[in-house]
Amino acid sequence: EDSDTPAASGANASAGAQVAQSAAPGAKSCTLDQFGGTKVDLSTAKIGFSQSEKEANPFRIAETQSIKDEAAKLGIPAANLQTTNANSQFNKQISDVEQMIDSGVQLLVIAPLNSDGWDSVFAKASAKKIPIITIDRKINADSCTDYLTFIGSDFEKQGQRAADKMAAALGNKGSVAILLGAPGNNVTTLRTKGFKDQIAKVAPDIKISFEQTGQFSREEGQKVTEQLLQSNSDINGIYAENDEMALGAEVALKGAGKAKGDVKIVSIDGTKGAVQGIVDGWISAVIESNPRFGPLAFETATKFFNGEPIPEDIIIADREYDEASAKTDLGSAY
Amino acid sequence: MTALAVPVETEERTSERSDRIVDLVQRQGALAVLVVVVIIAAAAFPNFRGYDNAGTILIAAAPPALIALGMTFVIITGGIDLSVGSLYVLGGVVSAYASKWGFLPALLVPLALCGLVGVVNGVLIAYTRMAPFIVTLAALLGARGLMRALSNEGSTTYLVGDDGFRSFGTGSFLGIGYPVWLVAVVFVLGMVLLSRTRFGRSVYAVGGSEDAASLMGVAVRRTKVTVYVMSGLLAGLAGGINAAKLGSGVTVLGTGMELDAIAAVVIGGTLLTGGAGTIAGTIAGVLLLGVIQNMINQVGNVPSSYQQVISGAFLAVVVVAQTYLVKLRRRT
Amino acid sequence: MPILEVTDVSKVFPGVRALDGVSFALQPGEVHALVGENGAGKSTLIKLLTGVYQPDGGELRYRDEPARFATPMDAQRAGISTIYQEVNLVPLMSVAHNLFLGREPRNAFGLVDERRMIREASEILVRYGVTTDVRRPLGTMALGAQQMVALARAVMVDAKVVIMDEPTSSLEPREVETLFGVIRDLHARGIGIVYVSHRLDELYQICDAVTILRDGKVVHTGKLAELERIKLVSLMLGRDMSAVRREGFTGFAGDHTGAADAPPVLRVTGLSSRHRLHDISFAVRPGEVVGLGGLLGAGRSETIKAIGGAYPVDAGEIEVGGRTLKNPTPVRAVQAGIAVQPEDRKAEGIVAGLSIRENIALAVLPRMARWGLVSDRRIDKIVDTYMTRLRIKASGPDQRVGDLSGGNQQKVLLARLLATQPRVLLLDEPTRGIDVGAKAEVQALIDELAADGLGVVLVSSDAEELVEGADRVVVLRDGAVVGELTGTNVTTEALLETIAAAAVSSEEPHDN
Amino acid sequence: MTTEALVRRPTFDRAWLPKYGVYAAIVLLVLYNVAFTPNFLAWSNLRIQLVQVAPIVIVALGMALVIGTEGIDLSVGSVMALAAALIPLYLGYGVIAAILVSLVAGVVVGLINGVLVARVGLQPIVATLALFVGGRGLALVISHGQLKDVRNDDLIFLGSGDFLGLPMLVWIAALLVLVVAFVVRRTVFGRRLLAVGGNRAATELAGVPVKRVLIGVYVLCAVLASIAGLLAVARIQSSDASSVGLLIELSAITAVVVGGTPLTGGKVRVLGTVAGALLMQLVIATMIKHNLQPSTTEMAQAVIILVAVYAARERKSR
Ligand SMILES: Nc1ncnc2c1ncn2[C@@H]1O[C@H](COP(=O)(O)OP(=O)(O)OP(=O)(O)O)[C@@H](O)[C@H]1O
Ligand SMILES: Nc1ncnc2c1ncn2[C@@H]1O[C@H](COP(=O)(O)OP(=O)(O)OP(=O)(O)O)[C@@H](O)[C@H]1O
Ligand SMILES: [Mg+2]
Ligand SMILES: [Mg+2]
Repeated sequence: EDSDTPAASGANASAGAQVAQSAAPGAKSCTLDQFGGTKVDLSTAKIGFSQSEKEANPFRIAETQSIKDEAAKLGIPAANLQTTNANSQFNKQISDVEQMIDSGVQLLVIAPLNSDGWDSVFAKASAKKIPIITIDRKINADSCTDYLTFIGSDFEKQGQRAADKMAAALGNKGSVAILLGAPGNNVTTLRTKGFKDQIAKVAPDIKISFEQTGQFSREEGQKVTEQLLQSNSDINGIYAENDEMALGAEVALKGAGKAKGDVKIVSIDGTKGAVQGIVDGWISAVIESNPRFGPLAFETATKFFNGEPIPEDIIIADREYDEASAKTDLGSAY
Repeated sequence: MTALAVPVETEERTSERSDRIVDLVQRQGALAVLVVVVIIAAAAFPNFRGYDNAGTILIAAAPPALIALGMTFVIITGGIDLSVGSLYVLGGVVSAYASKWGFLPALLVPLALCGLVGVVNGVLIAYTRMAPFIVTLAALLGARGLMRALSNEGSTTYLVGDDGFRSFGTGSFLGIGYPVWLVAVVFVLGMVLLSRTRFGRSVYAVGGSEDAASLMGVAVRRTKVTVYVMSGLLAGLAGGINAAKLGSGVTVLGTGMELDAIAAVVIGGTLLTGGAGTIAGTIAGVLLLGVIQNMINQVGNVPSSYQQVISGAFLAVVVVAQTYLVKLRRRT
Repeated sequence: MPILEVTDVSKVFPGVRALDGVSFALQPGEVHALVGENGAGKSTLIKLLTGVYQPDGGELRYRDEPARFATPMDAQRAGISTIYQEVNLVPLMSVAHNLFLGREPRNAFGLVDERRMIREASEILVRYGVTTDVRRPLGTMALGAQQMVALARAVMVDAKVVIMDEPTSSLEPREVETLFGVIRDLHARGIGIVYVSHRLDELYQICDAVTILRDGKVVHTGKLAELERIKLVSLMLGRDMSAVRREGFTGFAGDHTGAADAPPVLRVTGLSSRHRLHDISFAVRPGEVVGLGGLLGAGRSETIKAIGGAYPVDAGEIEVGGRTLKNPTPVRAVQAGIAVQPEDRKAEGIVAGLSIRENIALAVLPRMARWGLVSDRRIDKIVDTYMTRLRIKASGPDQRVGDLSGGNQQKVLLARLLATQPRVLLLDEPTRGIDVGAKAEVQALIDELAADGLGVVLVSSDAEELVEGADRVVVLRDGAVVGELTGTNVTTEALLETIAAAAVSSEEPHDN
Repeated sequence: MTTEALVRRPTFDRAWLPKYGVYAAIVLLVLYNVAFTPNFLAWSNLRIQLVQVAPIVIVALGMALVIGTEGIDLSVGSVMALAAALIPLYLGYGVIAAILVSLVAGVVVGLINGVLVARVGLQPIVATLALFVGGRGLALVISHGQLKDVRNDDLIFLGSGDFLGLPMLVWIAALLVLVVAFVVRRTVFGRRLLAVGGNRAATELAGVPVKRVLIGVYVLCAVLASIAGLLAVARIQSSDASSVGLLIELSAITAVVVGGTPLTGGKVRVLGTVAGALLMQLVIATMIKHNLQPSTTEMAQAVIILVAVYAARERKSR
C-alpha cells in the first residue's frame, strides 16, 4: 500500500489520481452503448485475468497482486476471478483467454505478451460482447470494437524520460551503451526508440556506441556489460531497459574495478533493488513503470458498466527516482 | 507343464492372443490415458464440458499437432528435429509478410522456406552422418536468426494483409475452426502415408535398422531427407495457420515448442530409438498435453510455478506408465 | 559365358586392403562356393557385387555387359538377390513387412494392400517351414526362422543370381535341408548361386565350383569335386597340407579326464522361467565339458543366461561350488565364479568401440584397482597374459576390438571371461561364424581350460563339435531336459535320435 | 590374416582434423580477435572470458559424462535453478550449509533422473525432460518467484574473488576439469561408464553393475550442475530461479559435441569439452564486441557449430 507515501509525480493510491493523462477533449471514447454490451454488476460478475509472464520478477508479482488485492477489496469472491498465466508462451495466452471466454467471463483484464496477434481472441470476445481491458501493454487494434481500453504506461515516453535523465547525468556529452530487452518485444522496441529519439534531440553530442540484448535478465546484463567494458573502455553511460539488467551492470562495474559514478546507469521499472542502487550511488536514475493496475482497472470497469464514457487510452502515472528522491521514496518502490 | 504338452504352434497362438491384447493397450495407451483424463476433467469442471471449450482445445492444439506429426516421422526413423520451434516462428513471420500478395502465397511461402531448411537438415544428416540432434540444433539457431533478420530483430510484426487468409484463421465450420479441419485432413494423409505406402514402410525400416534397410534396398538417404523436409514443411504450415489465426506474424512465440512436440510423440508411444510408433498415438499425446493445460486453467488460480511442477510431474507419470506398458508387451 | 563376373577388382578400407586384384566368375546354374578365413574378403567381394561398395579398380560385368550398381537396390532390380552375412532384416517390423519391404503389393489406389500381403506372406513362408503369425515382429522369432525369412525374401523375386553369405550359421539341420532344397531348385532353374560358408561338409554337399580367397587375393578357383578337402583347408590357411593333416579338423583332443567323483562345481536344480524353461536340472564337475544339445529355440541360450543371472528365473536353485546363488544377477553370478559367453558376440559380447585392453579388463576392474583407482600396470599384466595364452592376433592391446576379425573378437571375449578366474564357463556357440583355423584354436582352448579344472558348459548347433567336445550332452527341447547322452553314447546319431524322439513324443497328447 | 589387415595406419589428414579441429578453431578465432578487436589480449578481457565460460564448462563436464553413456540430461538448467533457489533459504546457517543443501538438491535430482533411466528404463531425453519442466517450477515455488539479493561475503568471494591472481571461479572449474578427467581416465567408475556407453548389454552381461554406474553418472552430472548453479548465484550476487541456467543444456550439449564427444556414447573427451565451451564463448564474445545483432550472432553460431561438428564427425568404420 502506497496510499500515504507522497510520490515523486504526485500520484497516490486513489485510482483516478493514478491517471497521468486523461483523454484530451475530442479524443475517442467509448460507452457501454457504443460498445454494445450489457450492464454487469462487478461484485457478482465472473472476471478473467490473463497474465503473460511468470510471476518471477517484481513487476509481474506486483501487477498480479494488485489485480487480486483490488478484487478482494471490492468484495469480489475469489472464485469469480479466474487467473491464468501464459508462462511467456504467446499461443498459450491466446488459448488461456479463449478458454476464459468459453467459461463465461463477463470482463477480461489482459496483460498481453505481445501487441499483435489477438485477432482470434477479438473475434470470439466481440461475438459475446465481452469488454477487454488491456493493461501495461497496448494491443494494436480498434478500441471500442475489438477491446475497451488500454491502461498502461507510455513506453516510448519512458525511454524519452530515461534519455533526459541520462543527458543530465552526463552533462549532455559522452558515449552510451544500451542494454536492450528481449529482442522482438514491443517494450524493447519502444523504450529504445524513445531513448534514441530523445537523445538525438536533447543531447546530440551523446554517442550511442553499443547496443546488445541483455534479455531483461540480470545475468545476461552482467555478462554483456563485462564484455562491453573490455571492448568499449570509453563508455560513460549505460541505459538499461529494465532494472534487472541495470543491477547486473552494477555487479559488472564493480567487478571491473570501476568506482561509483564512473559510469552512469539509468534504467526503467522502479523496483526496490534499483532504487536501492540509486541510494547506494551506483545508479543515477530510474524511471518507473507502474504495475499497480488493479484500482484503475476496476474503477474503469465500474464506470464503463455505469454508462460513463471511457477514453481510448488511460496512461498510468509513472514516477521517477533520482539521487534527490530515492531515499525518501524507497519505501514506495515495488 | 502345459507348455510341454502343446506343440509349438499352439503355444505361439496363445501367446499371440495375449500379445495382441497387451499390444492394443500399449498402442492405445495414450488414448486410454486421454479418455480417463477427459472423464475426470468433465466430472470435475463444469466449464470443461462445453462444446466451445472443446473447440478451444482443438484450435490451440492445431499447430503443435502439425509439428508433432512431422516429428513422429522423424523420430520413427530414429532421428530428432529440434529446429521445428524456430521454423514455426519463421513460418508465421513469412506467412504474414507474404499475405499481402494473397491467400496462396501466405500459405506457400512458409512451406517453401521451411521446407528448404528441412532439405538442408536432411541432406546434412543423411549424407554427412552428423548427429540429427546437433544438425537440427544448429538449424534452430539459424532459423531463429533468419527470422530476426527478416523482422528487424523481431521488432517488426507483419500484419496479415489478406482478409481471406485471416478469416481462414479465425473462422469455423460446425463450431470447429477451419485450421482444425485442415489439420485433420493432413493427419489423415499422414496416417495413410505412414501405414499404407511403401514410403511409410521404409520410414519404419530405416528406424528399425538402418544397415538392414539399406541392404534390403531401401533408399535410406532419400527417406531421411524426406522426413526432415516433411518436418520442416509441417512446421512452416503450422506457422502459417497460426499467423492466420493471430492475424500477424508474431515474433515472440515461446521457445520450447520442439520439446513439447517430442513429449507429445513419446507420450503417444513412439520409441525415441526409432522403428516403432503411430500417428494415432501422437494425436492422443498432443491432445493430452492440451487437455492438461486446460484443466490447470480450469482450477482457476494456480500460480505459474505450480503449473510447471504439475506439468513436469504429469509428464513423468505418463511416460513411466507408457514404459511399463511396453515392458509388459516385451515380457510375453 | 558367366552371368556375373568381376575382373581384377580391389577394395581398400582405411588401412586395410580387403580385396587385391580379385577376379571371380559365376556361371548360370552353378553353385559357386566362396571360402576363406575370417577377414579373407568374402563379404567384401559380395558387397562389391551387389552395390553396397564401389570397387577401387577393375571391372564388373553382369549378363555380358559392363555394370555398375550404385546401391543394393540397383543390384536387386537387376536380378541379383542377396542374403547378407549380418542379419539383414528389421527386428521391430513384422515378418510380413520384412518379407515384402520395398515390394509391397498395392491396391488400385497405390496403397499397400495389407491383407493380401499377410496372406501371401503366410503362404510363402509355409514353404520354408515357417508357420507363424506373420504380423509378429520379426525380432521375436528364433534366429533360424529369421534366416528363413531372409532366404524367402531373396528367392521370391525373379532373380538371376542369388548370393548367400553364411546362410546356415544359425540354422538347425532340418532348416539346412530346407535351404538345400531351395538351392537345388534354383540350380535346376539355371540360376547362379554364390555360397559362402565355413562348414566344409555343406560345401561338398551342394557346390559345384569353388573360389578360395586368402588375404584379399584369389588363391584358387576351379571345380570343387576336384579339390581334396584337406587341400582346400591348406589353401585357405596358407599352410602345408601335412601340417593341416597333423592338426586335424577340430581342435578337440578327446575325452577329459575330469575327476569323476569330485563334487560338482555347478549344480542346477529345477530351473524354471515363465513359458520358456521348465524344471531344468543338471550338474557339471570340475574338468568336465557338458554339452547342451537341442534344436534352435530349445532354450539352451536361455538356460545359460538364467544361470548367469541375465534371464529372469521363477524357480530353481543354482549352486556353485556347493554354495547357493541367491537372486542371481550378472554381478552376483560373476562374483560366484560363473562366466557367460553370450551367443550374440556383437550385441552382447564385445564393446566394439573400446580397446582390447579395456574389453579384457572390463569384468575385473575392481580387482585391478585400489580405492577405485585402476592400476594400468596390473591390467597390462593380465592383458598380456591372456593375449599370449589365447594367441590373440592384433597390433597391440590398444587396438579397437571392433576392428578385429571374428575369431580374434571371440578370443578377446574368452579372455575377459577367464580374467574373472571363473569356476564355471558357460559358452554359447563359441565357434559360430569363425573360420576353421580360429575354430580349432578355440576348441583346443576349451580342452585346455577343462584340463585346468574348470567346469564347462558348451552350447553348439554344430552336432559334430558338440559330440567331439563334450563328455556328456544334456538334450533340451522346448525349455525342458528330454535326455542325456553319456560315455560312448555321445555320438551324432544318438544326439539326433534323442532330439527326434523328443519331438515325436511331445507332439503326442501329454498329461501330467 | 596379414598384419596389414590388422594394423590400421591412420593417415595424417584423417586423424588430425577430428581430434584437433576445435583447438584449431579456437586459435583462428583468437587470431582474428587479436587483429580486429581492440583490447582483446588484455588480461582483464581474457579473465572475463574465463569467468563467463566457467559455469558452462562445469555443466558441460557432467553432460559429457552422461553423453558418454549414450544419454543426455536436459534437466541441468533446472538443477541450477533449484540450487540457486535453495541458497538464500539456508544462507542464514552459513555458507557451508547453503552449499551443502544445494548440492543435496543436485544429488536428489540426479537420483531421480538416474533411477528413471537405469531402473525404469526411460529414454534419457524424456526422463530428464520431466525435471526440465518441473524442476524450474519447483525452484520458483521454493523462492516464491522472487529474486533475492545475496549479500554474504564468503559466497560472493567464490563468485568474484581472486586467488593467486586467478578468479576463484576459474580455479574451481579447473579443479573440476581435473577431477572429471581423472575419474574418466583412472577410476573403475570411469572405465565402466565408457563401457556402458559402448555396449550396455555386453557390459551388463560382463557382470558390471550397470544400473549403479548409470545412476552415479546422472548424480554426478546433477551435482556438477548444482555447483554451477551456486557459483552463478555467487557471481551475479542474487538468486533468480527464473533465469539461472536458462537454456544452458543446449550450450552444454553443444560444447560437448563440438569438443568431439560423439552423442552415440562410449567416448568422453574432457579437454575437448572445455575447448568446445571456450570456442562457443569466444564466438559469442566476438559477436558482442563487434556489436552485431542477435540475428547475425545466431546465424553465425549455427554455421560454426555445423562446421566444427562436421570436421569432428565420426567416420563410418564398419
Ligand atoms: N567397412 C569396413 N571398414 C574397414 N575395414 C573393413 C570393412 N569391412 C571389412 N573390412 C576389413 O576387410 C577385411 C575383409 O573383411 P570381410 O568382411 O570381407 O571378410 P570375410 O571374408 O567376409 O570374413 P568372415 O568369414 O569373418 O565373414 C577384414 O580385414 C575386415 O576387417
Ligand atoms: N516360442 C518362442 N517364442 C518367442 N521367442 C522364441 C521362441 N522360441 C525361441 N525364441 C527366441 O528365439 C531365440 C533363439 O532361441 P533360444 O535361444 O532358446 O535357442 P537356443 O536353443 O539357444 O538355440 P541357439 O543358441 O542355437 O540359437 C531366442 O532369442 C528366443 O527368445
Ligand atoms: Mg563375411
Ligand atoms: Mg541360443
